Amino acid sequence: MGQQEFIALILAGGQGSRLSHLTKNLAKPAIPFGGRYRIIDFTLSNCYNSQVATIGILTQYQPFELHSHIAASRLYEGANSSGGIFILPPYTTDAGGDWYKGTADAVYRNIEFIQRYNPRYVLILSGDHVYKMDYRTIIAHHKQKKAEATIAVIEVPWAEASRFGVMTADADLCIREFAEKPAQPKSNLASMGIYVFNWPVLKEFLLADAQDLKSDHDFGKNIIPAMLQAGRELYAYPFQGYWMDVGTIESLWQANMDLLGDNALFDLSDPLWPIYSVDPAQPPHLVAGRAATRQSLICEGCQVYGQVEHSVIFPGVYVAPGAMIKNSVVMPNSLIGANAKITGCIIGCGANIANDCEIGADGGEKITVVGEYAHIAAGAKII
Amino acid sequence: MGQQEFIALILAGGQGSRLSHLTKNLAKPAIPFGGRYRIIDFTLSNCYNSQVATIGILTQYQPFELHSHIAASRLYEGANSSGGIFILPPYTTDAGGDWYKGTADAVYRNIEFIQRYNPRYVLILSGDHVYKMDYRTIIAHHKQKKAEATIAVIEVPWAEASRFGVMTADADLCIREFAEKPAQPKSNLASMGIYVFNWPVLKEFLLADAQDLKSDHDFGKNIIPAMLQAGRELYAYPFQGYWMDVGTIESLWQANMDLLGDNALFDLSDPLWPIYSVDPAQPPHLVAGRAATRQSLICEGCQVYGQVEHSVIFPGVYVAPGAMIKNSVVMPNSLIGANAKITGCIIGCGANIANDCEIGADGGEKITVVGEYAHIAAGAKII
Amino acid sequence: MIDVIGIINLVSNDYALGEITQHRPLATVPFGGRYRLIDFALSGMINSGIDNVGVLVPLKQRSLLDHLRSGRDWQLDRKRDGLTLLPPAYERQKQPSLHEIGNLHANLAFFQKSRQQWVMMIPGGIVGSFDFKPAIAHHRASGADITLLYSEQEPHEYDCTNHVGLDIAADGRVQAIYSRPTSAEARNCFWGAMICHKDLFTSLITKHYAGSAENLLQALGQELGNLCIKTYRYPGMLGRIHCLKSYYRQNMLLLNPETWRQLFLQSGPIRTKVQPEHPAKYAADAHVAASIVAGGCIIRGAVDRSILFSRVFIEQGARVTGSILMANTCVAKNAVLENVICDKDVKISAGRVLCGQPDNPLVIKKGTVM
Amino acid sequence: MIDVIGIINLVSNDYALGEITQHRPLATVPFGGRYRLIDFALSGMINSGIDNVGVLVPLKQRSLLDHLRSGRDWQLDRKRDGLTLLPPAYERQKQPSLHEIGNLHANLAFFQKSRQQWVMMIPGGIVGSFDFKPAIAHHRASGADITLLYSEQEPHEYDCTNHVGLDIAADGRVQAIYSRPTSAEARNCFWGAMICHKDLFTSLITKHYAGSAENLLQALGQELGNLCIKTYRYPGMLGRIHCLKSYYRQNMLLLNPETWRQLFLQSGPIRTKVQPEHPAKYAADAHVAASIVAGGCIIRGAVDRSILFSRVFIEQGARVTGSILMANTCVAKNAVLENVICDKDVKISAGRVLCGQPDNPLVIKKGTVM
Repeated sequence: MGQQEFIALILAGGQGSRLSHLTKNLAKPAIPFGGRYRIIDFTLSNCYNSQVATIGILTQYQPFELHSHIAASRLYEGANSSGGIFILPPYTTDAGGDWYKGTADAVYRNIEFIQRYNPRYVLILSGDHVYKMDYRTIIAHHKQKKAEATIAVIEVPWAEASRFGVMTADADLCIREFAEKPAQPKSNLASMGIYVFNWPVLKEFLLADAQDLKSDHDFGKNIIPAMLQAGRELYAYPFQGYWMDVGTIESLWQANMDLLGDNALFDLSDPLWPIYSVDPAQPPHLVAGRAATRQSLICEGCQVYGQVEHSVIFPGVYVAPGAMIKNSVVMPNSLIGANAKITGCIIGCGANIANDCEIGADGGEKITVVGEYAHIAAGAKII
Repeated sequence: MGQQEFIALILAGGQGSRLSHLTKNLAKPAIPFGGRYRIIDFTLSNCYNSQVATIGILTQYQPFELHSHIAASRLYEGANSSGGIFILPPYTTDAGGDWYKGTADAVYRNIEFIQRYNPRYVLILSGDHVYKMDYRTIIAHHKQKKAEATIAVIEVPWAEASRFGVMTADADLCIREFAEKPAQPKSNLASMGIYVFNWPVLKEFLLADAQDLKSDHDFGKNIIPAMLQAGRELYAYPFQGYWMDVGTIESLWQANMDLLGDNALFDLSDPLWPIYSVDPAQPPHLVAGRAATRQSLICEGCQVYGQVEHSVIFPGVYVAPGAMIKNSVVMPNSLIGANAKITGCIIGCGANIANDCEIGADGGEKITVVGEYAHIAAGAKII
Repeated sequence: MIDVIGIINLVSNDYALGEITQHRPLATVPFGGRYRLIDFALSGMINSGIDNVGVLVPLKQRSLLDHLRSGRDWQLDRKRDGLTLLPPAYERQKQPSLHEIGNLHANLAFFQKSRQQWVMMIPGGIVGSFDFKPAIAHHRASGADITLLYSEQEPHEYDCTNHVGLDIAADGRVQAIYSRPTSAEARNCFWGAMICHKDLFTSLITKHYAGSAENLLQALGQELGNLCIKTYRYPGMLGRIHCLKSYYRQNMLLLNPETWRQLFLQSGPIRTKVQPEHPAKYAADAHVAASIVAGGCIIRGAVDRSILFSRVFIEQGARVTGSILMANTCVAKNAVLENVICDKDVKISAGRVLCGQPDNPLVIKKGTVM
Repeated sequence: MIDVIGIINLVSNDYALGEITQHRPLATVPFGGRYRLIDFALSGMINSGIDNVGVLVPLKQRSLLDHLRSGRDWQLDRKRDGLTLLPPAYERQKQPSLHEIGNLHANLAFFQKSRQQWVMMIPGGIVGSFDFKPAIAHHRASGADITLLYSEQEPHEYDCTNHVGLDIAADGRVQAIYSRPTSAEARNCFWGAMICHKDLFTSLITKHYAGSAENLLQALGQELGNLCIKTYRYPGMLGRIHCLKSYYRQNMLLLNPETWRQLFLQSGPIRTKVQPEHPAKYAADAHVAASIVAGGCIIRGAVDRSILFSRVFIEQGARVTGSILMANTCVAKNAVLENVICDKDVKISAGRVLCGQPDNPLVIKKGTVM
């Protein structure tokens, strides 16, 4: 089998427990986002637009919708020795089976898959980040630096740096120190969870890590520190642009809001970097005579009779006359009843908000979440 | 989501440990068979030709090649609420994860998948049988008998009946007794491992079985006996025609041999019941001037310079001048060196048999197996 | 999966919609914000369980080949059956045949190869959410040789010339076919859909290919005495597009929420070629009412009673009323459009004012910059 | 994925292979046991990393549309780029243009929409295992406006009339193009493959569409003085099919194992339309030597120095020598075929004896029963 220069592995097995009921039946990368998308579409579209030929997607937690979505998106035609998308769930062998115990363990258990393509570099990605990146650039950077591993980093506000894996690098971007969620960060360069490794080097460290009974088998906590300690050549790749890890309700809501406005922080409409997804096969949406819609994204199949302001409305949503939706995210096929007021909310798929409900509050710090298929009785107030 | 009359679930997670090295890196349903096929192609083609709209495939053991093969065969276009092929590996939920503990447990853990299609009947199939069946016929039989469960049965020689699950049925085909591998069989009607269930009934028994700590969670051992004991309406569906469970080296070899001859027991060339697979994308094979090929199946990409008799030759095999292959199964991309003698063998994928080897013996009871990618040194004798 | 071959007949008046059909056949005229006319016929076939569909390809085929490709977007890309393009015959030094009989005759092999026994043929210029299963069941039960589908409707004055009327006896049998009916004769409107047995269909094609009939309609007229030709009244919503007025009117009907729901949500989905579009984006200054908006639009101005196809840009201060703007239309600042149809890729400059009449919309040609 | 638009030019002599090309273009002539001629050009594009491929559709298009469909079997069914069919223009009451310039002109939009900068055009009637990457690199390094690919070969006497010769100066520049070369002029055989920048390509098409050139070759001739047209010697195996003799000869060459390996195993795979076939089945009485056998064949008789396409049946006692049997040929008991080409679906009755000459094979028309 021929050698490929690099292949990508997308870590998509996480539960996303901080997203509460949104991930009860759904892996985090499968959460609907931005109207027409699921979160993993951004990483997958980055791969496609960067001409990554081979992608392995490591899944484990409630993968059904994720698998179905990837199959239906048909981003890559065919999957064979020359490339394509491969779903890699946990499996048993004649020695028994194990679940993926951590991000590094998930890759470790698919060493054979990687060997089939015998790549020079392996690109490790997350399935739950929203950003646009041409991965050819980080690979070029990795080659230019003659690195053994490259970590994409982004500048975050100093106040938030302690929430991330933080890098200290010299002027040449060579990484000197790495601290996972340090109390006293020495740098505000946060790891984006995007890594390039020379495959032989990564394999060596994965094999060693698998033997280490005390390891969490995690890239950030174990593999990167081990490589640093061994004196390997690790470089930072500074990324400019929008990047969001949608790991919490607040960040999920915020990332949706970042799509709005005339100078949106994150632009979905770049024709040179299309974001691919699954077409909902629904008609263009209808805005009725008395409706008012401003500063919003509205998708196919919606019927808008009420008012929508600064919100993201997913496909097939019905907004009844007199309803008012503001600063909210309304997921597919929800029904917002007459005169209902929805403010600062995330409304899950297929939720049914009856007439005259009042949900959420403006300016509150907390986002109100209505779970998928929930029915909220007429006149209810949830704040 | 609309109701479908029935959906099919294919059990494809078994290890097939009696197939020795052939299933070291491969699930049993993914074993190459009959030249151009994998074993699961027969069940999948039966589904397609019977117009089964929705198929779930339950995988667990070494599924990579199986998943890749199913994706590459593209038998169904799209997979969505109106149907398609869905791969259902084990997964974790917020309550943790479990491997499939038995055939019934595998279905139990996918109750939610089945509920999405809300079918009247569920068809349970095996991924490792070779046969042709129009599943619409067994469904029609099930409906006509007003059965709660129907089991396809085939008459086997009395001497072999004790190897099977054996049914005693009355004249109306109503099942009175079922014995799994009985020492003293009362009948020679063997279960083919093909079941039709009314979905609400099956669900009830799956839920009860899941609570039973002593159960093996197996359809034949647990679910069927429990239903009989509960006095449910179980009927037999007698199948006429070729059927083979390729669970052992001998049966795998025999089933390949059954494809040969002018009146082959199993006919691959029926235009009304095509067997679909993945095209090897290889040229028509070349038979050289001095070659001799008789009573054999030969596939694309082969180069035959030697002699092939009563054998099945898979794609991309090279048979050097003077080589002699007889009563054998030669899997893809193997190389048979000059003057080698291969008799009564199964040669695994990509094996390299050097010149002048002598492998296997005629008329022996044992089939000689050469594992995939094995290299046999020149002049070796293995009998 | 029913035992029927579906045929979509795209032979039609080449210039029915004037400039809109100058470079494309009627079949690929954009409609309803994201569709091409043929999507309704194709989706109707699939939603009726017909999955062996042949499309009689017209001579102007570039946009059609581009739109249909493998049929995948209609789930017609299959191992067996699926979509088959039936191009016109080509004989050296001869004009390719311009009517459907010649085209069908060139493609008889398709019928012979098909496993299905029945043929259902429909035209390509119809809008509706079709379910043909009752019509097919009716045909098979009726014992008729051929069943013609018709709608009862009061024709608009401009409809009559594009109308075929049927005179139907009490027993349902067709007594006369009026190809240029008076308004009394036009009441039972035959809209080009028919059902018959495959063997009869192919023998009729073979017979009339050698005969004098200029098209299938004439051939049916000639057979009225020989065959039992009956009818089925199609009860559903049916929009026929055959001229600019009917095109504009059928589009505008969709702005009625009831009609929008009937067409799009009642039966199966209407499928079309899929392209990646971002969700429609409404700016702070957007003011949109009684309109249909497709994916990829960015709206900063005012839009009223209009249909916006994919990737339409409306700049600040622009006002669009009673208009149909096809894909990639850009309306710059403060421009005003009233009762205008912009074909694809039209750019309207800042401040420009363009007005048509509701019964005579102004058509701006594809790619125009003005 | 390289920065090149691939164009496969299927404009060719309609009746090059007599009856074999009566109802199909040269592009879909069956070749080598399971292929159509266009498969070699298409696979060459893909194996060279060109994945935005336009096919200039000839007027006889039924078999081509059926063969190519979505381009999926060549992995050209993609979200971006992939396969695009470029049909001839259609203008009312006018014969569609029969040469490639008109066809290309009608499809200029394809070039404008494409992201790639370069154009590589190749013909459809060539057999080989192509890798065009070195030729493209050579063009980009050479600074030439246009690069023509040629092969050095001793033409067979029957080749000359279908040959274009190039007179090449020492600096690689083309000095003359001979469209009916003498055998000395024919040594540098230009086989219709060329590379240039997209902008130059489209401007040449626009210019010569309005000009006097009857085809692209004439246009190139007219440009010899204006542009720097250079050459690249294509080093690989190249079979040109332009008449029955070359067709038969190129097929028979494959029976040489060395040629078979060169064509099929050396570079990337040759892809074609995929159909489910069972493995070829050899009966107890089969006697096959020096032959190529495709899937779906069932052989009970004797086959020597022949090419059997899919689903050929050879009954007991039949003898087939030096023949090409296309898909679904049935040869009944004791029939004898020598130097025969059977087109698809031919049935040869029991005992029938048919002989052609190696330099003049007998062609049996598609569907014949004899």
